[in-house]
This record gives sequence, structure tokens and C-alpha cells, in this order.
Amino acid sequence: MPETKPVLMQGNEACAEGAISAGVRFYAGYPITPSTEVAEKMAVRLPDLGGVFIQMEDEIASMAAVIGASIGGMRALTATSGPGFSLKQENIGYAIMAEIPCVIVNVQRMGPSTGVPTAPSQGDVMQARWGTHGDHPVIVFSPASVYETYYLTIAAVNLSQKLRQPVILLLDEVVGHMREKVTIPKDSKLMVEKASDKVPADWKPYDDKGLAPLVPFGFGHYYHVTGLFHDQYGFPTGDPPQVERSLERIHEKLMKYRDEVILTNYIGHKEPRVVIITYGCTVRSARAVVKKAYWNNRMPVGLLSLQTLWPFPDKEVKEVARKADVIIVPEMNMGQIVGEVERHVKDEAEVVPLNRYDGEMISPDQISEMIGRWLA
Amino acid sequence: MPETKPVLMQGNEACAEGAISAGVRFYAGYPITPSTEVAEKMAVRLPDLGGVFIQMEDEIASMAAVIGASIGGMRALTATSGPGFSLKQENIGYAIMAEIPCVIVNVQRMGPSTGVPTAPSQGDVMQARWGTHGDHPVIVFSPASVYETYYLTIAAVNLSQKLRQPVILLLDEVVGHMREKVTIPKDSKLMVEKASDKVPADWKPYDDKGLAPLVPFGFGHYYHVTGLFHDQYGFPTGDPPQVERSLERIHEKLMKYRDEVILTNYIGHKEPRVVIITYGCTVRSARAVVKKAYWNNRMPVGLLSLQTLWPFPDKEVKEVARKADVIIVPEMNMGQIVGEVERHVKDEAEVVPLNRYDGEMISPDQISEMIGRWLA
Amino acid sequence: MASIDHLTKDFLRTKKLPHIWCPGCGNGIVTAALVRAIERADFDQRDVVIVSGIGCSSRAAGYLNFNTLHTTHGRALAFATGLKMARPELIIYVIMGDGDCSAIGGNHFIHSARRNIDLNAIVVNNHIYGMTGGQHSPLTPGGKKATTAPRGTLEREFKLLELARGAGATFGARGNAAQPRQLEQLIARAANHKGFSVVEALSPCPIAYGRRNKLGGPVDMLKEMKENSISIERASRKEQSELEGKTITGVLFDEDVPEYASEYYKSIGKSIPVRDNG
Amino acid sequence: MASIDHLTKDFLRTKKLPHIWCPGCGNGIVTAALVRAIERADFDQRDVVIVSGIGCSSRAAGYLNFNTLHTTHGRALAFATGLKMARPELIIYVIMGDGDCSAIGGNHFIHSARRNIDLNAIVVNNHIYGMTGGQHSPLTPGGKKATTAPRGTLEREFKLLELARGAGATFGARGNAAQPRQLEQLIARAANHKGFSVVEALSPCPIAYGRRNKLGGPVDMLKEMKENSISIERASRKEQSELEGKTITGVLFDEDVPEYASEYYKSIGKSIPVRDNG
Amino acid sequence: MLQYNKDDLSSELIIKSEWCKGCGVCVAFCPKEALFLDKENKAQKDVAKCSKCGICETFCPDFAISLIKRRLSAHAGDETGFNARE
Amino acid sequence: MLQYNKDDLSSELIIKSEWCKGCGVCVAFCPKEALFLDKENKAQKDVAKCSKCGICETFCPDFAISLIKRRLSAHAGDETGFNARE
Amino acid sequence: MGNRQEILLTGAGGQGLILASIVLAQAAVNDNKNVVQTQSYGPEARGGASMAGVIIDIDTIEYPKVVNPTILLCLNQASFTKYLPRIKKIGECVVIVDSTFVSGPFRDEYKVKSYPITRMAKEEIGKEVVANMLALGVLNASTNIIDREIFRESIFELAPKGSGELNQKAFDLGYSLYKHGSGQNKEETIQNSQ
Amino acid sequence: MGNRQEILLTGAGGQGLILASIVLAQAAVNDNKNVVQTQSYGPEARGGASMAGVIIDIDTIEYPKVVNPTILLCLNQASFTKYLPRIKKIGECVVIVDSTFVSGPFRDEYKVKSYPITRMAKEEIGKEVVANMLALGVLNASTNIIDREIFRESIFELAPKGSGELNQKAFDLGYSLYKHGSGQNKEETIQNSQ
Ligand SMILES: Cc1ncc(C[n+]2csc(CCOP(=O)(O)OP(=O)(O)O)c2C)c(N)n1
Ligand SMILES: Cc1ncc(C[n+]2csc(CCOP(=O)(O)OP(=O)(O)O)c2C)c(N)n1
Ligand code: SF4
Ligand code: SF4
Ligand code: SF4
Ligand code: SF4
Repeated sequence: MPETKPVLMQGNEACAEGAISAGVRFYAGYPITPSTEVAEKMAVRLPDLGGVFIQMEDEIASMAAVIGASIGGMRALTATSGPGFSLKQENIGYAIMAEIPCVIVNVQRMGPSTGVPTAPSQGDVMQARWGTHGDHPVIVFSPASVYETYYLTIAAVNLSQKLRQPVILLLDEVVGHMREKVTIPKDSKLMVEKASDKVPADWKPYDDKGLAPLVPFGFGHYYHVTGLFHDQYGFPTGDPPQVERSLERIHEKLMKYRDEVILTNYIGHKEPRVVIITYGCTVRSARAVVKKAYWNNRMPVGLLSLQTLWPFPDKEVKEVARKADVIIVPEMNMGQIVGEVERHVKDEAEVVPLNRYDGEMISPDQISEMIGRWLA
Repeated sequence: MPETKPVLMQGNEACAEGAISAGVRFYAGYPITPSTEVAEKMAVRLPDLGGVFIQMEDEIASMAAVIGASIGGMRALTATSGPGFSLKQENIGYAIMAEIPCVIVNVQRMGPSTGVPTAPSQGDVMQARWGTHGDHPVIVFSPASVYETYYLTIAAVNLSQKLRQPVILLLDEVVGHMREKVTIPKDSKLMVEKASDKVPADWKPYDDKGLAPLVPFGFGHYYHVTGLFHDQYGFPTGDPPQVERSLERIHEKLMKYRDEVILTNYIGHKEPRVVIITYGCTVRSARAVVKKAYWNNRMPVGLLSLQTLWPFPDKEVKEVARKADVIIVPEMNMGQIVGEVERHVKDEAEVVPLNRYDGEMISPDQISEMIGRWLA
Repeated sequence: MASIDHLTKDFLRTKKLPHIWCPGCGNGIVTAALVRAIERADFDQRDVVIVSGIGCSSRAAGYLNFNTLHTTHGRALAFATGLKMARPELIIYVIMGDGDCSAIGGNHFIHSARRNIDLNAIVVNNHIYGMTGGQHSPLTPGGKKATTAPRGTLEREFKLLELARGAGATFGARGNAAQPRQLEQLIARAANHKGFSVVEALSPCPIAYGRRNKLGGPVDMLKEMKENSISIERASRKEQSELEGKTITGVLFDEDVPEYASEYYKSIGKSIPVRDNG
Repeated sequence: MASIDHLTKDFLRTKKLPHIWCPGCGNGIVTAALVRAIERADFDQRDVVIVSGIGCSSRAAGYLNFNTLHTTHGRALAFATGLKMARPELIIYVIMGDGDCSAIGGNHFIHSARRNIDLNAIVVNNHIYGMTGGQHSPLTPGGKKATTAPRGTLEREFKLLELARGAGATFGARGNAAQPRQLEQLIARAANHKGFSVVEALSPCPIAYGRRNKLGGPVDMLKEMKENSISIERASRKEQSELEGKTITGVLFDEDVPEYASEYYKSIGKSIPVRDNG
Repeated sequence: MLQYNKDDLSSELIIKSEWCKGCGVCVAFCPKEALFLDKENKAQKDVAKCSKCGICETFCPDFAISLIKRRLSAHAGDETGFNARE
Repeated sequence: MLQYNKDDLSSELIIKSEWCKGCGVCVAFCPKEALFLDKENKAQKDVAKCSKCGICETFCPDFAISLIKRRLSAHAGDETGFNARE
Repeated sequence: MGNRQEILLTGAGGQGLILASIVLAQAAVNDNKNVVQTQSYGPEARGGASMAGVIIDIDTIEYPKVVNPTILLCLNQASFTKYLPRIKKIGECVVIVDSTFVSGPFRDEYKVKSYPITRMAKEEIGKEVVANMLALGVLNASTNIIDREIFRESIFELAPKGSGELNQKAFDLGYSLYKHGSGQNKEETIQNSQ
Repeated sequence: MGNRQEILLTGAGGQGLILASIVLAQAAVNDNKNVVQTQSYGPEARGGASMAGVIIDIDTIEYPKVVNPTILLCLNQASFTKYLPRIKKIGECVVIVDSTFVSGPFRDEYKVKSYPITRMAKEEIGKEVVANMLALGVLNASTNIIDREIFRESIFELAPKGSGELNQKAFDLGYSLYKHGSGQNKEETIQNSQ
């Protein structure tokens, strides 16, 4: 990939640019702080690329329009923040059930409710997992930098297409609003091929056997799309074995591609006593600490940063738990991912939450201090 | 409490009747299977009691109207099912933040999305906990019978008033639609006194020190209500220490009344080897099994049924885990509350999920078989 | 022109029949009128899409042999807006019940009208929520009974086409299941209109509405519907007093205003593809 | 009559001032007109409630010394409907921005109009989303620029009062921040109307709208607003051609139709309490 | 409006009983009184009375009546539930 | 419309500078050109020119101008941010 | 659980089965028994084969669904075809069908009892809609789960205003129908009995 | 992290501080340094005290917020009052204020440097809006974080069409202002220097 000259870019802009690089040509949204720059960037960029930008009447309609466009064969994305993310939930569930690819960006702000619209938070992690009704699979990425935002948006778009599964990108206000030097690849061939070009002869829209490609509307395959439980052809069914099988199938497909779905990164000591597990902007504070403690001082500490929050990186977490005595989980909320860490770590290691929920970032000092307590 | 003659009553009707007994005089809703009978009953009953029944344009408006009525001093309730519950999330978060009492009934059906509207499920347990954005406290009750529905609705209304906290009643289609013999108390004095009658002189709507009563609008206390983080008087603030404190306060108040908030019930062997933990209609299948196994055959089994799902009954669960070797968690979903059980039980006992997600109840046979495997 | 000799051949999914609607329900009559309107038009079957919401009437999508999209309650027009913007060459019919369209879906309805996006809305107005068993809708006439209005509803109803007009809709027509040929023609004219079109199709729901309001069976309801209707052409020749209690059918308004999707594509310098009918 | 000698004395929360609005923002002018309208009316302060949505204009609620309810974006009327039904004796003003009211809140707006519930909607129409920094709203005039319409919006705008009328509203008036005395009177008349009333208050947003569209500062915007306005009384004496480009102000419609909350209470045999002004 | 020719001998009125729910709508709206419900509550035609106007077809809520012209193959439905033209 | 009496000597135009944001609206709309912005960008009045018509009060977006009649106590605001009548 | 009666009432939507199940359940309540009533709500409830289940027991009823029917009533052919295979204890379950609509096949081991329920309702009472109460009469006469007098009163209690006696009459007619015997396991109808 | 420069640009909304911070950050990028820019988005960003932070380092920048400012620019009094106390290494942090609006108090240990930034912009360039670029000139002249030529080019690159040179002129004027010295720690302005 040829690299271009470095530029200064905002996280939200990088999200828009990543989407465009991955072939997204449809954006529908409704403004909300701190996500609005994604829309604003798209409004400038998409028309020139022959794409569609539309500001809908609300977030519900935005989500619906994105699904509609995706069924029409356009790669589509929408961005919002907490209140809008809550409103989108019903239709996110629809996209999951009907297996329509799309990417939903939530630039998290301090909640609940209107909260502090301009303050950062990581308070929607569990909502991203469980926000819509019924058992549903989700893929959630959470970048820690402007470049990671660019990169993970591309991954989100492509994975979404491949698995016919909505992907949620959980930014936080810090990453979304911060500007940073990034070098983005130019003219990259990041887009996957169009699924519709190679429709198998016995194609069924919801093939029991696995992942059928999505054939967009308008190509003479007259199938039915519904949010009801449906058979292989998309028609409603309430038959218990079919219901069970459909539900399993939409969950299983994520694990089939676990390597592409679950992204994490470990830095630090090989035999750590204390491991920090975190995600999003908090990774930056943790990395500042671990770099100093391990690189400079060879202390037995490590950092497992999660780019994928859901499906939860259980294997990766269990692995560090086997080595470490203590796992510290800093989060800008009252403790969300830490619950999942506890569930998987069980008694293998001590799990210690480090929470901040006053609308400010967790500082490196807070983390150092906590590590200090355990290494003393 | 004088008892009246037994009647045949549907779960959804019992919910309406319970609400009325607890002084609910306002219902706003939007029809959806399998919850509609709650509305239909209210439409018949409330006008005669001088109350208000209004069918709103959608679930979002229903939730808003219920909050509005509650601020006006009327006890208010709304009922819905999955898709509507998803839509209500934003305003549920508002009620939590603004501390407006109200009761939200979700009669669960098979999801995700439109799913199987008439089939039972317990798929919204985690959504009830995490459905709205941001860290937020919730109280969720889940009844297993028509009488329990009546009783827990009353508890929900009163607790909601006392704590100024929305309470969610998670029914499932089985309990909501089933008719059963119940004997309901008549003319009970279940209502708590009106808060506004005893407003302290130094009343502040969001007193830092704890639970201030809600003084309804119209009584000359000109305070402000907002979904933004706010100070003691209700006015917006983004000041980190105040934000932190408010968030803590709305969480702490639930634990202050833990005894009233967390309701569970244990039956069975005193030194059980296998304990079943479950809730909602699944309690009935489990109870059928445990009665036979323990009462008739003195087998070392027990059943911890959870009337309260959230806040999670951690102490109660840990207590049975200390005794038991195995905890079986049957749920009509792909495994939701079991995650929380695992998180608290850690390595104290083996935790075994028993899931069914085909739109049918878990049968006593399925549970017996599972117990058999562990007691063999 | 597509073959019209057998209604069900190409455009119905006959394997899915009989349908789930109750005996005598108007949904089938309206659906058949739609199918005939499509058959008579010269569309390529691949270009036709049916989008619907949730409700009895919205189940029509499952019986029509096109690309069909059965969405969430109230949101059909918003899904359709996304699809139309992504694929402006498609001919999209959006079937909604009166509750679906005007209660929970009211916002998308007025915004589709405002944008004047080329979607063909067919609102099957049975004056009630059929699917959930008979609650009142914003189109239930005042005083009529419903499970949630046991003494008759106190709410005022929308005049659906006035609402559409106020929101900026450029084509509005009313037909009914008791005059299926006229309805077919209205749907055909609506599809020819470039911009947002609304066809309000009055339709009997004998089970959830008729029974509770003692309106007789399907035949009685259809007969009354027919008797109470007067075409706008004939109505224009009558005195106001003679029209008391009558429902006017026909094209109520039809106006030429730039259409949103094509304006958008024009603005980005792209032309909308036309299928080579081969 | 309440004392009108000092605007800020009773009805403003002076401790909360200065407010967060930008210099020259019309929100303050509209809010002051509302306060004066309330002051001149003979209401008991306890009976007055201000409900608002989310947006710059909705922040007005925080500055008004009544029971004030700052809700969620777009939902103010739905909250207010619940409150009004629970406490029909309250006098409820509902302040909304144009986006709040007509974009995300469009459905509640038309349903409030349909029910004809006695809420006094004040729509501060600054033609833009102010709070979020200048995205186009359904009331942004076609062609005008916004951050999400960098080349000018292609969308048609709602005619707010026509939308309200089409939905069944019984009182509609338009005023503007450049004619604050008239605006005050319109708000006062709206409150006297029994049923749903809409006052569209045109208001300059020099920061998020004026600047991007090169409309000058607040003074320029106010002056242009004033010049472009003509009262309905005067307009009725003009030729259609003379009204080209003019915005008509005044009460555009005012109709007597049973009000929902009182009809409801009548139907259950209850009377609505009237406060003993003592 | 396209009119069917009543003298077109190749046209035939077909009632698909499996789909008929016996609502009686066709019976009520047939101008020639050429339809009736049998004991099983299914519509039947009296060929002699039928003018082949096709009105019943437009009224049947269950797609159970078709006035077939030219080609007579009834209900050559799809097998899979969807049916690509090519 | 209630008219203020320009000869009412007890009325006084008060400008609360802390709230004034210097937008200049009052200056532009005063029919008597009795207002101006000072160096600090705060509105100031020229008492001689002012006719006490009260127009500036209605125009100020910041509640910074009041034409006070009868009682002269300015801005007797509440302390707690809300203010029960009783 | 020796007492547990699991009753399945099946037929087409509109035949009044849901109401019959509620009346039966209320009668059980009035007769001081425990009872749970459930019903099918799916689209099939509108036509085709709809179903209601009533479980009656002296003990507390835990599992609320019918798993092992002890009584099966079928008012139309579709439901007969669909629900007969649900019977587990063949020969022990009381099977009552309406010969007006159900034409078999009646395999001997099921001991199906066939009565012209709807036809009698039409011919004797002049109202097809009371066939459901007539069916309850046959059912209770065959099984004696509920005290007859209590059942009759329950019917009066739940019947729409003014129709109580008519419905009781239908119920009683069910008893006579039972007394005159059934076309057991045969496609046979019995003659008018009054 | 010895290289880490933490710069706080503060002032009233509308003074162009956000843009200045972006220009500074872009200049750092062009000068081949790592950089992170953040800003305040709260309601206070509209008036009162708004703030932008720029961190420049040769190493990778992890924690993106300013905790320990090494340079503080204050363009109005409110921001001076609010942000001065954020300085931890008093005396080491370079403090630059616009004497047009900031009047102290200037405690000695802070070594505050005061320049008539806005006044010069108005008087010398005739446009108050370029005060922000003028301030950047003073800032870079005082600290030399970015190569001056690269900085000038970056200004041209980011300036609205047609205003590149004017903005560069303002930047250069900042350099002269710096050269002529400041009213250090005093409420003093210097004379026009060109
Ligand atoms: C969000 C949501 N709310 C409610 C429902 C329940 N529901 C399904 S259809 C329907 C209304 C049906 O009435 P209408 O739209 O008039 O269509 P009809 O059935 O009469 O054709 C409702 C309320 C739902 N599926 N989703
Ligand atoms: C559900 C939701 N979506 C979006 C937002 C973000 N938001 C806040 S105010 C606003 C619009 C402001 O415009 P308008 O309603 O016209 O009021 P103004 O600020 O112009 O007075 C938006 C989109 C939100 N708070 N909640
Ligand atoms: S952004 Fe516009 S509407 Fe908002 S306060 Fe500023 S000028 Fe007023
Ligand atoms: S074709 Fe016409 S005449 Fe023949 S049966 Fe049908 S309606 Fe009657
Ligand atoms: S009262 Fe009238 S004359 Fe006096 S300053 Fe105000 S506007 Fe001018
Ligand atoms: S209108 Fe008000 S804020 Fe504006 S300059 Fe005049 S006094 Fe100051």
C-alpha cells in the first residue's frame, strides 16, 4: 500500500474517510454531539463520489434508511451518540435478524439520558451488546486513536459485508474529537468484491448451510426480507426447530470468522504480574503507563487492549489471566466490561475495576497508582 | 387484608389490577402483542376510577406521557413488548436521570426484531438491565404466576414512588397470557401516602443528602427537571465532582432499600447438591421438578427463584453457591442471567446453563434430565 | 404489456396461499388491485419493489412475487427512502396500515411528503389496528368502538390526505375495496406520478372493526362503503349539502414539483439508470 | 394582573443569567415575549408550566421561574400531553426548536394537533439546528447552506402552519423576533385559545445560520426579518403579486373545536379544578 | 379500463376452492347472480348465468377467482416461494 | 398593547451590564437613537434622548434592559434558583 | 399430580373455543379447584386450527401447558388431524369430536366419541354460536370434572348479557346428547334427542 | 517524554482559538512531529472561556490531554483567570497574554509575557480576526517549537481562500512583536513596532 504524506485528522473525520475507503457510498444520519462531524464530513465528500448523503428526520429513520440502502446494494453507514443509539435499537435488531450489512457508529458521550453531551464516557459498552430486544449477536469495535478509527472502520465495513451482520463502532468523545497526525494509505484496494456478481445457481437468501451472499434488490431474485423469524427463503415461520436453527445460525457465523472478528493487542512483560485490560481512549493512558513501567523500568506489567469488545475476547483474556495475579480494568464508566472479565477469569486472577464517571478521562497517574498498590 | 372470593384472571389483567390497587391512575401505551390486554383492561377500568387512559401515537410518546403524568403527581404505568421496549429506552433513561417514578411492563415475546410475536421468550433480561445508554440503575421484577404478577406490580409501583426510580416488570408471554385462579385482596391500603403532603421546608428536588420526595408540578415549587446532569435544584451542570456524585446517588438509593428491592425465594433441600436458579414462567417448570425430587424423593436439590432480576441478587446466589456443587440456570434464551450467576459464583460451584430458544417453554422433563445427569 | 390473463401467475407467490387474512378482509382486494395495476403497467418485474410495515395489510408483501421488504412497525417509508436514494431506478410501492402509516409512522409519512420522494404509498385504511386485535387508530372515526376505546373513541381522526397535503405531498387519491377497478386505476396513476404519492384505500376489517361496531359482515361493509362513496368528478357537480356523509374518491390532488431522488442525482451529476427491457 | 414593571422579577431565574445563548440570538427575544405574555395574563404562577425539548431554544425552560420540564429531543409535546391529561388545570407552554418540533418531533406535533389538546406550542424557528452547530432542519429554506448541506439544501421545507393545519390544529399564528410586541400578543392569544395552538416565532440564529449564509449580524437579520414581514390584516388588502417573498404574520387560523383533555374529563364525569387565586 | 369480451369463448372463470374462504363477497357483487356458496362454504359458479365480466375476480379477497383468457394453465405457481424471471 | 407613558417620571430605564453581550440590537432598534455601545461593548443610554418607549426592553435578547415603573428595586432575583411564591 | 386433568379444546377460530375454555376454567374456580388456562395466539388462531388448554387440579398447578392431554375436544377436521397425535395415553384420553365437521379417520384404539354438536346447536337452539357451550355439556357429562350445577351457574355468569339461559340450555343439551350415546369411533351421527 | 510540549490556547469563543490550534497542530505535522489536538466543546466554548490543547512530541503521544502545560496562551481575561492555575511548573511554563483584554494580576513567579495582540491586529493589519495568527507568531517566536518557514506555509495551506497572505502577515507581525519585547508581568503595552 503506497503511503501518502501525513495529515492532521480528527477521529470522526477518520471514521468518515475509513468508510469511504471501504466503499461506503451511503450515509443517513441525524446530528448529535459528539458524532456530528462524521455526518458533516460525509455531506462534503459523498456527493463528489457519486454517493448519497441524506439527513433523515430522526435516528430511527436514519437506521431504517441505511438498511434500505444496503438492501439496494450500497455500502452504508450511520453515526450517532447515546440518545440516538438508544433510538436506533429497534432497527439495529431488524438488521441483525434480516442479516443486512451496515455500520453503526456511536461516539459515546456522558450519560445516562442527555447527560453531559460534550463530555467523554465509555458508558454504552453494555448497551452496544444488549441494547435491542431478544438474543442477538453483535460485533463491536472500539478504537484508541485516529488511525485505529480509520482502520477499524474499514474492517467494520468489510466484515459487515462478509458476515451480513451490522457492526457497531464504539468511539468515545476523546477519540472522536481529537486531531492527530495520521498517514493514511491512498488508493487502497480495501473494498471486498461485490457479492452480487457471483450468485450461486441454488442461491437461497438465508441458506441454512451457512453464509449466502446478499443479492441486492433489483436483480431478479424475488426473495422476501422480514424481521420475523423466517425460513431459508425469507418467509415467516414460527416453527420451533426452524426458529432455533435460525437463531443459532446468526450467532455461529461470527465465531466462524473469529480471527477477523476478535482483535486485541498485548504489550508488556512476558510474565506479567499485573495486566491492564482496557479499550478506547483509556488505552492511551494505560499505554503511557505500561511503556514507562515496562520499557523503562522492566516492571512485570502488561496491557491487553481490546479493539473488539463484542464478541468478548474470552480466550485472550483467559490467557493473560493464567499468567497474571492481578487484572486491572480501567473504564470510563461504573464498571461494564469488567463484569465480562470477571465472568471469564473466575478465580484465576484478582480482577480490579478502575472506574471514572465524572466526564473526564482516566489519567495515567490513576493507573500508575493502582499498579503501584499491587506491585508494592 | 380481607380476601375476596377467588377469580380466574389473566396475567396481563392481574398486572392492570395490581397497578390499580397500588393507585395507578394513568396509563399511556401503544398496543403490541403479547402485552395488549394490559392496555385493554386499563381502558375499561381507569375511566370509572377517574383515571386517564390514553393511547399514544407510539411507544416513545407513551413513555414520555407516563413521565409527564408522573411529574403531575399521578401514578403512571405503561406496557409493551420487545420492539416497543426498544423504542422506549431513550425515555426510560430520562426517567432514571430525572428520578421520575413510573412502571414499565415488558411482556416478553420471541425476538430479536419482530421475531415470533406470539411465542414466549425470556430474551429481554439483559436489555432490561442495559437497554438505555450510559450507566444507569434499574430495578427489574419478573413474576412466575398470575398472583405474583398482581403482587409484584403493586410492589413495583410503590417502590418506584419511594425511590423515585422507574421499575421494569418483565413478564413473559406465558405468564402474561395465562389465566389462573387467584384470590386478590380487596380494598387493600396498598398505596403509600402522597409525597407532596409533607414537603420539608428546605426541600430540594434532588437533595444531595438522599431521597427527596417528588413534589408534583403545580404546587408552587418552581424547580427544573432535565435529563442533563444537574445540581440539587435540577439545573444543568457539567462539573465533574457533581456529575460523579449525582451518578452515584441514583445508584446508591437502590442498595439503601435492598430488602425491598431484592426479592428471591428458596425451596428444597437444606444441603443441596444441585440448585436451580431461574425466574419467570420457567420457575414453574423448575418447581414442578423440585417438588417431586425433594418433597417426594428427598433428593438434594433446591430452587432459588428470582423475583428480582436487577439489581442482581448477588448475595443470595453466592449463598446457595457455597452449598451446592452445581447450579443449573434454565432460561428461555441463549443464556443471559447465567452470565451474572457465573460472574458471582466464580469457582464456588459449577454453573450450567439450560437454554431453550425456539419459542417454547422449558419443560419439567428437560430440567429433570439435567438434574439427573449431575446426581447420577 | 405484461400478461393479464391470470392474476396469480407471475406476481403472486401462490405457494404461500391461502393467505392469513380473515374471510372477507379487504386486504386481499386491495392487494389484488395493486397486482393488476402493476401488471397493466409496463414495468420490468425486477424493478418493482414492495416495502411494507407491520400489520395485517403489511403481510401483503409476503404474497407478492417481487423483491419484498417487510420492515418494522411504522418505518416502511424510512426504509424505502434509503432504498430509493440508493437505487433511484426502482419502482417502490409502500404498503401500510392506517396505524402503521399515521400513528407510529406519522413522522416518516410527513417527511416523505415533504421531500417529495418518488415512493408510492398505499395506505390500507381499515380504521383500526387489525393485527393486534382491534385498538383504535388515528383514522378511527370519532365515536367508534375499539378494544382501547370501549365506549367509543373521543379522539379526533386525521384526514389522511389533508395531512399529506399539509406536509407537502404532491399526489393524493382515495379509493376503496368496494370499487376495486377504480382503486386499480388510482394505484396505476399514482405510480405514474413523479414524486411522493398517497393512495388511501378504504378497506373493511370485518373482524376487528366491523364486529365490534355492529357493521355486519364483509358484504354489508363493502356495500355501505360503495354507497357512501362518490367520485370527485361527480362530487364537483353536487351541492355541498348533498355530499354530507359521503366519502370522496378519485385523485384529490396532483401537482408537479421536483422529485427528491432525481434532484439529488442531478445535483451530483449522475443520471438514473433505466433498465434495458430485454 | 401581575406586576409588569420589571420583566425579570418574578418569572425569570435571574441567578441563572447571563444565559448560554450567543450575542444577538433571537431565543432571548422570544423568551422575553413569552414572559411578558404570561405576566400580562392573569395566571397563577403555580399553574404555569414550561415544557421544552432539546436545542438552544429549549434551554429557555431553565431560565423561567415556573415548574419547568426540559425533556428529550423531539418529545416535549408527548411529555406535555401526559402532564396535561394528568393535570388539566395547568397552563402549559411547550417551547421547541424547528428541528425539535418538525424533524424528530414531527409525529408528536401532528398528533397533538389531531387531538386538539390544550397545549401552547411555541416553535422558535431559526431555520437551523443551532445547538449542534448548524445542520439543516425541515424548516431550512431550500437552497440555504448548512454544515450538512454544504452546497445548499435540496430538500423542500415544511410550511409549519400548513402542516399543523393539515393535521387538524385549531390555532396557528406566526410572529418573529423583530416584532416582539406583536409576538407577545400572539402568544397571549394562543394561550387563550382552548385547544392545541401553534405560534411559529421566526428568530435569528446569527451564529449557526446567519454566518454560513452571509446574512450579516443579528441586527441585519432582524431588520430583514421585519422588512419581509407583513401582517395578515394588511396582506389581505394586497394583491397576490405584492406578497411575493413576504412572510405573513398574525393569527392565520383560529377555530373552535372540542378540546381533548376537557372532553376526556367530561366523559368520565369529572370537572377540571380551577385554582382559587388566593 | 380494459374490458373483457363476454363473447370471447376462450376465456374461462376458474375458482380455486382451496383458497376460497367462503366470505360470500363474490356472490354479493356478481351482477348476474351467477355465483353461490355450496354446502362446504365454497364459491361455485353457474356457467350459464356468467357473463365473464370479471367483477368477481376483482372482488375476491382471496385471489380465488380468475377469469382466464388466452392461456389456460391455472396457477402455474413457483415452487420455491420466489421465482426469478430468468 | 399596553403603552408606557413617556412623561411618567417614576419610570427608569435600567441596563444590567453583567448580562449585556453587546449585540447592538437595542442600539439599532431604539427609535430615538438613545443607546450606544461603550468601549467594553456594553450598552449605555443617553437619558436625554430616551423617550421611555420600552422598545429596547422588548428587543434585548439578554433580558439586560428593563423599563421600571412604580417599584424601582432592580433584579430582586431568587437566591436558590427557584422561588416558591409562598 | 394424580388429579391433574389436562384438557385441550380445539377447533377453528370463531367457534368460540377460547370462550369455552375460559368458562370451563371459571367453573373450575367456582368448584374450588386450581386451574390454569392457556390458548394459542398465533396467526393460526384466526382460522384453521386454534387451541385452548385447561389444566384442572386439586394441587397447585406448576407447569401450565398441556403435555399429556386427558381430554381432547375437536370441533373441526383440521384440529382433529393436528391434535389427535398429541395424545400420549391412547385409549385413556377422552376424545370428543363434533361430527358436524369431523369425519375421521377414527382409529379404534383412540375410542373417539362423536356427537353432532354444531348441528344440534343450530337445529335445537337455532343458534350455531352456542355450539361451544353444548360441547362443554358433552365434555362435562362425559368426565364429570366439575359439579354440574356450579358449571351451569358459571355459564350464566360469563355469558353475554341476556344470553345466559340460552347458553345454559345448550349446556344441558350437551348432557342429553351424551346420555343418548355417541357414534363412538364411527362417522355416525345420532338423532335429535328432544 | 522529555520532548513533550503541552500547549494551551485559551480565550473567548469567536477569537479563533480552535482554528489557531489546528494550524499549530498542522504545522507540527508538516514539521514531522507527532501531535494531538483537543478542544473544549461545552457550552462555554460559545462565549466565556474556550480552550484548545496541542501536544507536540517527537515520541508517540499517548495521553492526549494537557496536564502540565508548557505553554499557555490567554486571549481574554476570563481564560487567564481560569487557566493560569492549571500551570504546575510555575516559572517554567511560557505564559503569553493579549494585553488588549487581559489585565492581570500578573504575579511575578509566573513570568507572564504580555503583548497587545488584538490591538496590533486591528491597528496594523486592519482585521481583528487575524489576532489568532498573530498570537501564533508570538508563541512560536517565544518558543521555537516549529520551524518558522514550515509554520508560515501551514498557515497559507489552512487559511480561507484568498486570506493566506494576510494571515501570514499577521504571523510575521507576531514575530516582530516578540522581538520588541513584552510588558513582562506588567499591565503594560508596547508601542507600534513597524
Ligand atoms: C414497535 C412496534 N409497536 C407495536 C407493534 C404491534 N403492532 C403490530 S401491527 C400493529 C398495528 C396494526 O394496525 P394497522 O397498522 O392499522 O394495520 P392493520 O393490521 O390494520 O392492517 C401494532 C400496533 C409492533 N409490531 N411494533
Ligand atoms: C435523540 C437525540 N438526537 C439528537 C440530539 C442532538 N441535538 C440536540 S439539539 C438538536 C437540534 C437543535 O436544533 P433545533 O431543534 O432547531 O433547536 P435550536 O438549537 O436551533 O434552538 C439536536 C439534533 C439529541 N440531543 N437527542
Ligand atoms: S447557535 Fe444560534 S440559536 Fe443557538 S444560541 Fe447561538 S445564535 Fe442562538
Ligand atoms: S365473471 Fe362476472 S358474471 Fe361471472 S361470476 Fe364473476 S362477477 Fe359474476
Ligand atoms: S426606552 Fe425607547 S427611547 Fe428609550 S432607549 Fe429604549 S428604545 Fe430608546
Ligand atoms: S440588546 Fe441587550 S445584550 Fe444587546 S447590546 Fe443591547 S443591552 Fe446589550
